[in-house]
Amino acid sequence: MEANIYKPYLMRIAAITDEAPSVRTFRLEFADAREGEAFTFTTGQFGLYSAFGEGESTFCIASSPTRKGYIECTFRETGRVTSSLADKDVGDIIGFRGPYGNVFPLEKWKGKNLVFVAGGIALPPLRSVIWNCLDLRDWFKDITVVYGARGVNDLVYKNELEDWGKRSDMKLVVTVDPGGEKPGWTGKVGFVPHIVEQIAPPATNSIAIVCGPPIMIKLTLPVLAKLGFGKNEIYTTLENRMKCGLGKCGRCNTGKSYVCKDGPVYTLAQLEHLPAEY
Amino acid sequence: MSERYTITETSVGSFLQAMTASGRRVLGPKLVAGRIEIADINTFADVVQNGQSVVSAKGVVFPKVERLLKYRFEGKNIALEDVEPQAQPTVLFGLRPCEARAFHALDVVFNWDSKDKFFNTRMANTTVVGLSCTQADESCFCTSLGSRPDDTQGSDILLSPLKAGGFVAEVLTDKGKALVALAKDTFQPLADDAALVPPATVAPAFDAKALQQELAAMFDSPLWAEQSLRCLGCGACAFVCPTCVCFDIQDEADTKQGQRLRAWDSCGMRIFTLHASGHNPRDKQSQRWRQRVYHKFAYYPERLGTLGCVGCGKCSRACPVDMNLKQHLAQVAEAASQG
Amino acid sequence: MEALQNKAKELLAASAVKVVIGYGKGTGESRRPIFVRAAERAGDLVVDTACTQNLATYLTKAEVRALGRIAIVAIPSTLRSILQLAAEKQLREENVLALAIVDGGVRELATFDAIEEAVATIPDAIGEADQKMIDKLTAMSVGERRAFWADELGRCVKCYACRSSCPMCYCERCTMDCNRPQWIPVASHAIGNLEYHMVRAMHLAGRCVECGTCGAACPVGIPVHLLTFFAEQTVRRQFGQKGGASAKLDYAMSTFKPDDKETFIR
Amino acid sequence: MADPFEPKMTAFVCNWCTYAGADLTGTSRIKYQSNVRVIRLPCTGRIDFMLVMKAFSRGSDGVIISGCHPNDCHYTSGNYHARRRWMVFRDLLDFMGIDLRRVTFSWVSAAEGAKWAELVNDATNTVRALGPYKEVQQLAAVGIE
Repeated sequence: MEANIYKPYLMRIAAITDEAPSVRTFRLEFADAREGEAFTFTTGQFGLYSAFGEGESTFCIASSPTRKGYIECTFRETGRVTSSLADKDVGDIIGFRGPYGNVFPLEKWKGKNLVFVAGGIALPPLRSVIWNCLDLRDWFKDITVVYGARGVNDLVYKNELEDWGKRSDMKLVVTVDPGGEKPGWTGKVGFVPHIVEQIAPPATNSIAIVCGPPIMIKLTLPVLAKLGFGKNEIYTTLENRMKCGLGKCGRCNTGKSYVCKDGPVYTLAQLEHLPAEY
Repeated sequence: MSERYTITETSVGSFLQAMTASGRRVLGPKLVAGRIEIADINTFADVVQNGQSVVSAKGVVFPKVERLLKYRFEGKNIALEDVEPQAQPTVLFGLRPCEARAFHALDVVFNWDSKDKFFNTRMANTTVVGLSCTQADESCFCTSLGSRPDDTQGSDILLSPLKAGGFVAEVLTDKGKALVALAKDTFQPLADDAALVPPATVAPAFDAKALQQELAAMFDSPLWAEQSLRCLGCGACAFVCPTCVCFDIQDEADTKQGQRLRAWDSCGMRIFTLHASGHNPRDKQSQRWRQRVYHKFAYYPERLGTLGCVGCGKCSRACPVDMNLKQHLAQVAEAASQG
Repeated sequence: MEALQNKAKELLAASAVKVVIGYGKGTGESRRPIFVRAAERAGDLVVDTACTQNLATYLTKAEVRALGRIAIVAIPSTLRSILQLAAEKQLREENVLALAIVDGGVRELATFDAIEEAVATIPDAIGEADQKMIDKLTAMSVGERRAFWADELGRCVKCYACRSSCPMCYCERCTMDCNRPQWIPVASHAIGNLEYHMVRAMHLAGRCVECGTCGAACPVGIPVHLLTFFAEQTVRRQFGQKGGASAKLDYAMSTFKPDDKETFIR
Repeated sequence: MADPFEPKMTAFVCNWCTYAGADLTGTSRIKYQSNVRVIRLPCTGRIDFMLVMKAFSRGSDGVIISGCHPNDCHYTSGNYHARRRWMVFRDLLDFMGIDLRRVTFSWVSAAEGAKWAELVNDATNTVRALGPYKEVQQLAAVGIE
């Protein structure tokens, strides 16, 4: 019998973390442990998560491939599938197809400084690669993470941010938009592009990985360019609507590039050759 | 090397009977209530020999709705049930050569990377008997795409009408041979003086190879907005198209069980690319129209080495506002030549 | 035809309108919608008996509206559409000018009142063949009707050409495109098709201007217009109100009368 | 021998009148046929017309729709709106080939426990005589390959 490429793995929800309003993280374990043992992925990749009865939705794998035995995903309750997923409890079964898409080229980044810039709900794709890099800490030189959200409540992975903040082998800068701070807030206040400009990570021998809402990306890129980052040294991920994840259903392309196959990871240099259909 | 025979119209009838007797379903262009549909062919008289069916034959290998998965809700657990496509052995008889070629354009998408067993199973069970066109209309443009009204590509057997009646049957593949073997004695050796009815004249309107090059520089042309102003954003063009392959995946379930279905979809529709957040990468009709043209004439050849169009013109005939693809592409080519 | 071309030329030259939506030569003998934006292109406009599509569909399209004030070549159903769109607050009087085709000539109708007057003089009977078909269907047994529609709707591919070509289907987000919940199945299987066409007919009841453009648009020849015609006739018969008759009338299905008379509620 | 056919009846009722009426049927110990599944909605004005089709395509053989008498709507006019809607939709259902003998409309007040019992009995008997509504129930499987 030929394999059914649309057939998902069954995953049991092992843990649920409420991250921010309408945002939660699932830790997923393979219902069939043998499938879990055979499963591998590389940071940057994504999957299609099913709420049976409602359909599939696409998000990145938010955990690091260095952490075995489970995958994690973080999603915001927005549409039909994510609303249904948000109703699930620990122990419930959901579906997962993947891993799909290309990867962050960690090998290429060996010996370099890494600067991660994330905004709002776009930290999850970077969280996977940040943990991956922290677990391979001696591959890289300085690691800097700049993360911003509208308000303190909107920050995701609050516990991990605390841990990262305490680590001596990385620099974490957390910021919230003006007006988003709360009494007792010890982080920065200001928009992500300004903060990046302020802390001015060195651009020599450095890679920047930027993920966030379009407006944040749009305003951060010139700052990075000013700091001296080249177009091949800036990475981001694209997210377009998908149905198959296999380069067939025809809706995720931006120009000739299929986000599900050629993406989701792109360098700025690559993006400049694509139309802005994202 | 293909084998060539002649077959009389009467013998075609026997040939059709032999197919049916072997358990094959025979479908082909047939007049139903004033429209040409791909429908059951019982006798040779059923076969409409010229003119295009409204909807293409792609539904035989890529149904408008098909089941990909079934599942049952069992307490907290899900019982997945794999689905095998129920593909009845089928002969597409008297298909236009353009439509016969279209299966390749579907195949490259369903198999360029991972293999789609639903398409493959149905395709493996399908034999195509093409029929050369001796007439064409204003929407036809196979010749602009490097093809011909008597193109053999995609057919397992190609029939071409003879002036004296009957057909030349060119047997092109093993599937074709297997079909001929069902009624070997209905075929006669080809006479040296067999004169064919000349194939339809289809004047080339542009050159698809050149167009592919030209499109590279035309993404931001105002032409797309100009051409698509009358486009209504429906999916008629995509749904009648023999090569349009874009699909949707939808779950349907009750409290006990559910199924995952694949259904035809169209890039012309606004919700095709609409994100749940409300953001839409192709928010305007002009962007969607451009996507349709680029997908078929730039992205397909570049990524998959073939055009995503066969020049059948079904889209143009089905369009409620007469978006004529051949005219539009000729216009694009002309605009490109004027820089 | 010449009268229309002259009128269009005059309006565009004077910048009284930015675009004239009309009919032009299409593939073969067909006619297609065209958008004339320069006086010198007014000669592209065609008027003849092949011009049967209701162009009012374009009046609510954002891309068309963005062009500026519109003059629209109007057959009777187009005039009715304008009134119905006005009644539903989708159209402002100052943004549209109707060029009504009357007895081979052209009449400029600049106000909704003028259109209302014109519409009042036009007999509003639907085509004879369509009425015959509706009568034939109503005379059938309910089982025969079910079989008829099962056969017709079996061809539906949910391309939504009917919805897209309908001047009254202007919703930014159609109920078919809403998925929380997915009320009507997306797929074009039997139940999905039946429910879609049922919903469409219900949503057009009391609003349908009976142009038949949906049926003409259907690539696979399903007479979907009979459904909206029937629903419209039902409203008219029971509530005495007609879609497209006035720019001021409330939508029949969003209101009620305490003495609405029915015969079936126990 | 196969069991005799027992129809599945689905009733969409408003919260304020018919549901209370049906409750009264029970507390008054009036016996009636148990074929009906009652689905309570706030008001007849909330009963989407397509619920009729949903009920059929998911296995119902008959549908009952019932709410407050005119003038008695808890929300003043929900039942008037509903009435207008049913006046059109019922004709459309018929035109599209749905058997109206399987769809019963009624006003049942909170005081009309006996009427509810009679209504359910009548509707159920009618549908029982008609047999299962396979023609529509089976549509759910048609058109999928």
